[in-house]
Amino acid sequence: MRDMPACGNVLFQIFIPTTPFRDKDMVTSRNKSATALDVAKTSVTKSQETLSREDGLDFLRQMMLIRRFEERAEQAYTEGKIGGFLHLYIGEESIAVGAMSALEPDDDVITHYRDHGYALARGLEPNKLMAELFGKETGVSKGKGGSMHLADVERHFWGGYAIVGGHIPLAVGLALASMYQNLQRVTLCVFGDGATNIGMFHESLNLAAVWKVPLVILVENNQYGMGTAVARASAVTELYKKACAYDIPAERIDGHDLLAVYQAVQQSADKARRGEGPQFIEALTYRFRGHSMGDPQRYRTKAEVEKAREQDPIQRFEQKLADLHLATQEDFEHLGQEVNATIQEAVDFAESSPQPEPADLYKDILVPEAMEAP
Amino acid sequence: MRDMPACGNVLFQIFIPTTPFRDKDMVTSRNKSATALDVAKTSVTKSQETLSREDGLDFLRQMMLIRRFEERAEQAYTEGKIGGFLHLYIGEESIAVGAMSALEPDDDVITHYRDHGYALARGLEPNKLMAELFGKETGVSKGKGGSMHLADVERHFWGGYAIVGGHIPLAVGLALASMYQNLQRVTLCVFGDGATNIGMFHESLNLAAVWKVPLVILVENNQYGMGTAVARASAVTELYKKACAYDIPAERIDGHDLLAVYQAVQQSADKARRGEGPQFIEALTYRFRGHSMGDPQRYRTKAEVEKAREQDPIQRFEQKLADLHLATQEDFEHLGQEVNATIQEAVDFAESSPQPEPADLYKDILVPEAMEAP
Amino acid sequence: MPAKSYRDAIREALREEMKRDERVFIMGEEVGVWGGTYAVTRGLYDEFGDKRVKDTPISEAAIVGTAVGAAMGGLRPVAELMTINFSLIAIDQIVNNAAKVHYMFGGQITAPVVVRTAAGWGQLAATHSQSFEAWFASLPGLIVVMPATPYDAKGLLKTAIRSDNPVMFIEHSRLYGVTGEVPDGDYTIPFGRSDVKRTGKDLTIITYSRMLYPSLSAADKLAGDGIQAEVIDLRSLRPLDMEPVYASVQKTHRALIVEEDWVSGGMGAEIAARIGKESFDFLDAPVERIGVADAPLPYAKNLEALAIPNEQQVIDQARQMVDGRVQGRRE
Amino acid sequence: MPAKSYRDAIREALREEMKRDERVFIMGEEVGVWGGTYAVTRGLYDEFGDKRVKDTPISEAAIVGTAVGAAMGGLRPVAELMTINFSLIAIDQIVNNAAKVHYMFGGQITAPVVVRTAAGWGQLAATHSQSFEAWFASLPGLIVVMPATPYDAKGLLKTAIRSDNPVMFIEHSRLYGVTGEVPDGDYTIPFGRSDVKRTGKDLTIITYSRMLYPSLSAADKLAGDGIQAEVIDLRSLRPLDMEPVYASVQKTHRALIVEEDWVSGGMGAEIAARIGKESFDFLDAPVERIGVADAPLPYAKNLEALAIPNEQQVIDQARQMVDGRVQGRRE
Ligand SMILES: Cc1ncc(C[n+]2csc(CCOP(=O)(O)OP(=O)(O)O)c2C)c(N)n1
Ligand SMILES: Cc1ncc(C[n+]2csc(CCOP(=O)(O)OP(=O)(O)O)c2C)c(N)n1
Ligand SMILES: [Mg+2]
Ligand SMILES: [Mg+2]
Repeated sequence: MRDMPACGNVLFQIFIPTTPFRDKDMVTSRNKSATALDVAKTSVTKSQETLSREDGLDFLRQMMLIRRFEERAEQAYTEGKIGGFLHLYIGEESIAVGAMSALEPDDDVITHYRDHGYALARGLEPNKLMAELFGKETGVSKGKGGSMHLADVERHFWGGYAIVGGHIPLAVGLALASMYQNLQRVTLCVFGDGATNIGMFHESLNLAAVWKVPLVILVENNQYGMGTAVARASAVTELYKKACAYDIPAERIDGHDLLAVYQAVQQSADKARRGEGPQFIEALTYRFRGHSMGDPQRYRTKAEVEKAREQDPIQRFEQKLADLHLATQEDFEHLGQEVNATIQEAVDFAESSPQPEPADLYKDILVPEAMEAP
Repeated sequence: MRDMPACGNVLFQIFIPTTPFRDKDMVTSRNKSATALDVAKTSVTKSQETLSREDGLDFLRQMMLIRRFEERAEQAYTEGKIGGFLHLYIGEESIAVGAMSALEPDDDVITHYRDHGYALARGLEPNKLMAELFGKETGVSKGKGGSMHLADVERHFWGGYAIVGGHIPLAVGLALASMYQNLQRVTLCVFGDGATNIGMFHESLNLAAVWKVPLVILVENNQYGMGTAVARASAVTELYKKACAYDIPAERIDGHDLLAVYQAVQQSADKARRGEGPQFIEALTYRFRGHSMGDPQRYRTKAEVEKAREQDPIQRFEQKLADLHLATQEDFEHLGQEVNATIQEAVDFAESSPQPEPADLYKDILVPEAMEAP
Repeated sequence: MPAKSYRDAIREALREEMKRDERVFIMGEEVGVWGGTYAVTRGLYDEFGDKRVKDTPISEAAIVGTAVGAAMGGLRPVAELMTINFSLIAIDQIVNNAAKVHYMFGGQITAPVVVRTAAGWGQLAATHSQSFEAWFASLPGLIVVMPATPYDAKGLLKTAIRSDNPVMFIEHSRLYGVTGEVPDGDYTIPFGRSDVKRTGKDLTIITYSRMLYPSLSAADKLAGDGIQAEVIDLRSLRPLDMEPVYASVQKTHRALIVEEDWVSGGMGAEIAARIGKESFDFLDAPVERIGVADAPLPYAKNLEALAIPNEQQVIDQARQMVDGRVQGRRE
Repeated sequence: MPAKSYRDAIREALREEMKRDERVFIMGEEVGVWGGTYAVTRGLYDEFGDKRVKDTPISEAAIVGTAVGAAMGGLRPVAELMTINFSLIAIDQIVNNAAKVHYMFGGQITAPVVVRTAAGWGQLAATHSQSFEAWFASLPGLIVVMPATPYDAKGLLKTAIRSDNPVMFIEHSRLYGVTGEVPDGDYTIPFGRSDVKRTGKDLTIITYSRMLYPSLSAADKLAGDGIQAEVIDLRSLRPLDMEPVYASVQKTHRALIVEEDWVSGGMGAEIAARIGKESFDFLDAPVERIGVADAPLPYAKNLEALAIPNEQQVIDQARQMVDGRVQGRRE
């Protein structure tokens, strides 16, 4: 018999649920104890053992902020105040918050259209983000981008991109720019399970590995690309194994475990920063809502979604904080109020902001050329 | 430490030469004894043990025919009788001959621009092939395609394609057509090491595996994509391991061993025919000539090429036939004369054939539509 | 004739052709279980099963290339690209395989594939609001149709599926809900037949796809002012049937092209160039073009509304052109 | 001024810009060790090393996308696509990233990338003989240049590398050996300046890239017949500088466009449409277009020769147009 390439010589086995995954099915291969890292820029690893109340509450606050932001955005969408496509991240918040917290402020981040969570966790102002969704001049992208195209270059947040997989080569380029200029920056590139099937994924990972650029790939495996379950779209369903075709170290983690995400991203970023080349993380998760507004969701049962909701990352993290005696129900309620107020302010800001000027239609198409006719 | 996906849990190790590979470094993972196959269309396996004088001489004749065809084509090119790009296959003949001999007549074959070997081994007439290179009306593609675009649909030879990797999805489609129509046909798709880095490779292999179409991928790893050595272009240099990202069974073979190619293709085709989905073969080889006419070959040394030439597949096969007492030097000389005559006839035919008519410029752009205005 | 939506008319054509010919099958992202993101293929997966209605991974190059290969191999694939924006990822397969194999191999290979896709917009921002029909229409070896009405959509899709040539069949996301009379059962519309959707003597409006509607409603309003506009729907962009256009311009002496694409390099450029040549002696005013603003499309609703051509622009432009006639603009 | 080849002029621009600015680097297939398949980058790998001259795998989408990302991140990449045919594989990156990021994110991101590529032909058959400049020129957010002379190539490439905008820089494989005067050292040519390469009063020939040469030699021959053709080289296709064209047509009353692309949907369509509008009152004959035959390009030498426009066609067309004047063709 011939050789079947056994990809992923794994030390662990994860059950991939056809019905929603359960927490107990999820383990990570991560070595729990943080290794001492010999680079200057290493963040302090946050593990269950070392988590402070302050950090814990901050993580929770960020997740709640994202959730509330999106709930209000959804409402505004149904009121016709937001148009186009609106992709909610509800149920996946632990990934964005864990990942963004693990990076340095000048690390580069680039993501796909499901980008509210990353924008908020990266510290972009809720006011300007909501204004962008409302298509207002005060939006982060001046109302030109909308929900799918949030960016803030000052925060090294290079934006959300709506062509599936189209931003992966951009990430390679950002990482190359960092390496070329001898910066200590790492680029984090986020996309979904569905994007791992597109050619640009392959070309980009190969080039990144050949050039050993400081890139961390973070795949959010939320089980579906629109309505297509992973197993119907991808010949290999353990997506981290795709990295084997590029000799890129890869792992699969429980994306609903915020601290696991934090650690995976931090350690991968450290390795990339040290010059070990690209790193690959597959975070298992589940999208609680439709792909975007108006998804008939024929591709899954209500029961499956209900089951998945039992693993709400916010509830899980609250439970963890309670179990560790770091916070109480009262803290959570207090945070909820704070977050509600912030989002209400964002909605008010967005509502009261002006639309772009008609002349803006033709603004920023090109940078004015310095060169004039001789 | 994290998990590094170990792709290709191989039972064998092949040394990849940075300098030209040597025969002794090459072993295949193939089980030498042919397994009994439970499908109707299985060809008789040809192994060293069972090789007949007739088959042996025929294989040799085909390789010599390809060699001589190309030597004369090269000459015609320098004489200005052939234009455009001309990619010689010299040094790789054992792959085309081994592969084509292992297929059924109605199996579909599709390849890249380095296609003379496949066209001849598939039984296309040397006259019409040479005429095609000369841009004559009598050419297989009526002079419209040239060297890179040889085809003969009656022989299920779907042609050579010049966009690197661009024909791989066509192969998936041909295989799908076979499966859809419940035919017993397998599609063989040939391309080079360099093509494994392009997005269409990835998309096609994934789709082929998801749909389990009867496809055999045959990668000719001739160590270079134009002037770029495999290790400078591909993060994984054992190319068969790329198949792991699609759970496609894969193996690496010595492409200069005609019988190894024959067996690998035959067994892969049988598996694909049986419904086991796509199969992947990486054949190690070496291009003795430049990438195409006018390659300055700055990327490799003369010594490297000289060394590789020691493993000329034709000489090796002659040696094998002699060792097995199946043929003598006299047979080889006789074959050489026969082949020379055939090619001389092909050149004469090509020379004396008419150019296409001017009106042919506008012929065969579209099939005439049956539908007329009501 | 029963009234049906553009969406239903297209589905009807698909369904009837699939029943007529076993070789016809559908493939694309979300065409099966989901029922098509614009609900065009809804119900077909249940009716025909996964052999005939195939969901694919997100890999547009493989979708089109596989469809072309399957067509070469004897099938009649109808591949769907969710929107025309994503056709860019597959465009090498369209240009270099679909449109070339027949010619390049001397006529021995045919690729009877249909690529269905949708143009459109709606606050979808710069990468999701484009329309590349003019690019496809420039390619020898390809047929390009872009129907505006449910009737034309059904008839042309049937022709496309039965054609032995590769066809780009470009729908429009904002037309799916539009209704019109569509016969039950079989009928076909040949490629390359422009259709005069309204007759008039003062001005010729040349348009296609969604822009037919603002053009027609503008023509209604113009009629109130005594300006009779002839409205020609091209329907096929390649082959492009210009005869009815030249005939009309010979009568009206004025041509206005309305397209939902960037003006610069759009279909209107080719049409204006041809009118400028073939109707040179009949034109009383320059050929005018109305199209999308020369900018990437913005998300903001107000800016997008400014960018997309509308009825009022057509009315204003038409009036100006006809006033020009009244004032004897030509030197 | 010293005479240099088009190839050397381009290499000189690359070399000088790389020396001037550390951020400038080259990437692409075979640009390094091989020295560029058309030998344009020969010697640069040895001089600058593999940090500044980067060979890539065969993966055009990644090449362009990575270059765009690196440009966003502060570098000045010059990415090479071996021929413009392969740009189709990368076109999504050009259209949806390079040409969009600045606008779509409200001006905060810039992508100062140059994509160098080459049009051309020479019995390369249908997939390797195409020319898509008109497609790129239709895209707001992109700059497209296509120089014909060594002088223009060097000056425009320097402008392109220094520009903060994404630039498609389209060379021509059959021009690399053409020589012309090129100053040593620094000079730049602004985008959007058409160049009158020959003055004349009877006819305006509008052209660009390689077609400049048959246009100029045709003009020489026509001069022998007493027909003075003005020849305008567009140089930039976006921004497109039409003022010199209108000014010329006001004088000559006749316009002939010569391009090495399919006529239908080519640059000539847009140019003819604009002349038809802006020079309406000055035209004494229809705007004519000469371009590649409306077919995929065949391999056979005789057929290819028929397909590519040549000097004789320009002469014949020009004569016919001017005879038209003499005969008072206009009604
Ligand atoms: C190239 C391309 N093809 C198709 C689409 C339409 N589309 C938008 S999102 C999406 C699904 C992506 O799924 P995944 O990558 O898993 O991300 P998720 O939405 O689940 O977060 C598709 C098919 C697109 N935007 N781009
Ligand atoms: C998409 C594309 N990019 C680049 C080229 C130019 N090109 C032609 S052959 C070739 C090398 C291919 O190498 P490989 O796949 O190893 O095949 P080999 O020529 O070695 O047989 C390249 C880069 C092309 N034809 N198509
Ligand atoms: Mg997903
Ligand atoms: Mg090779």
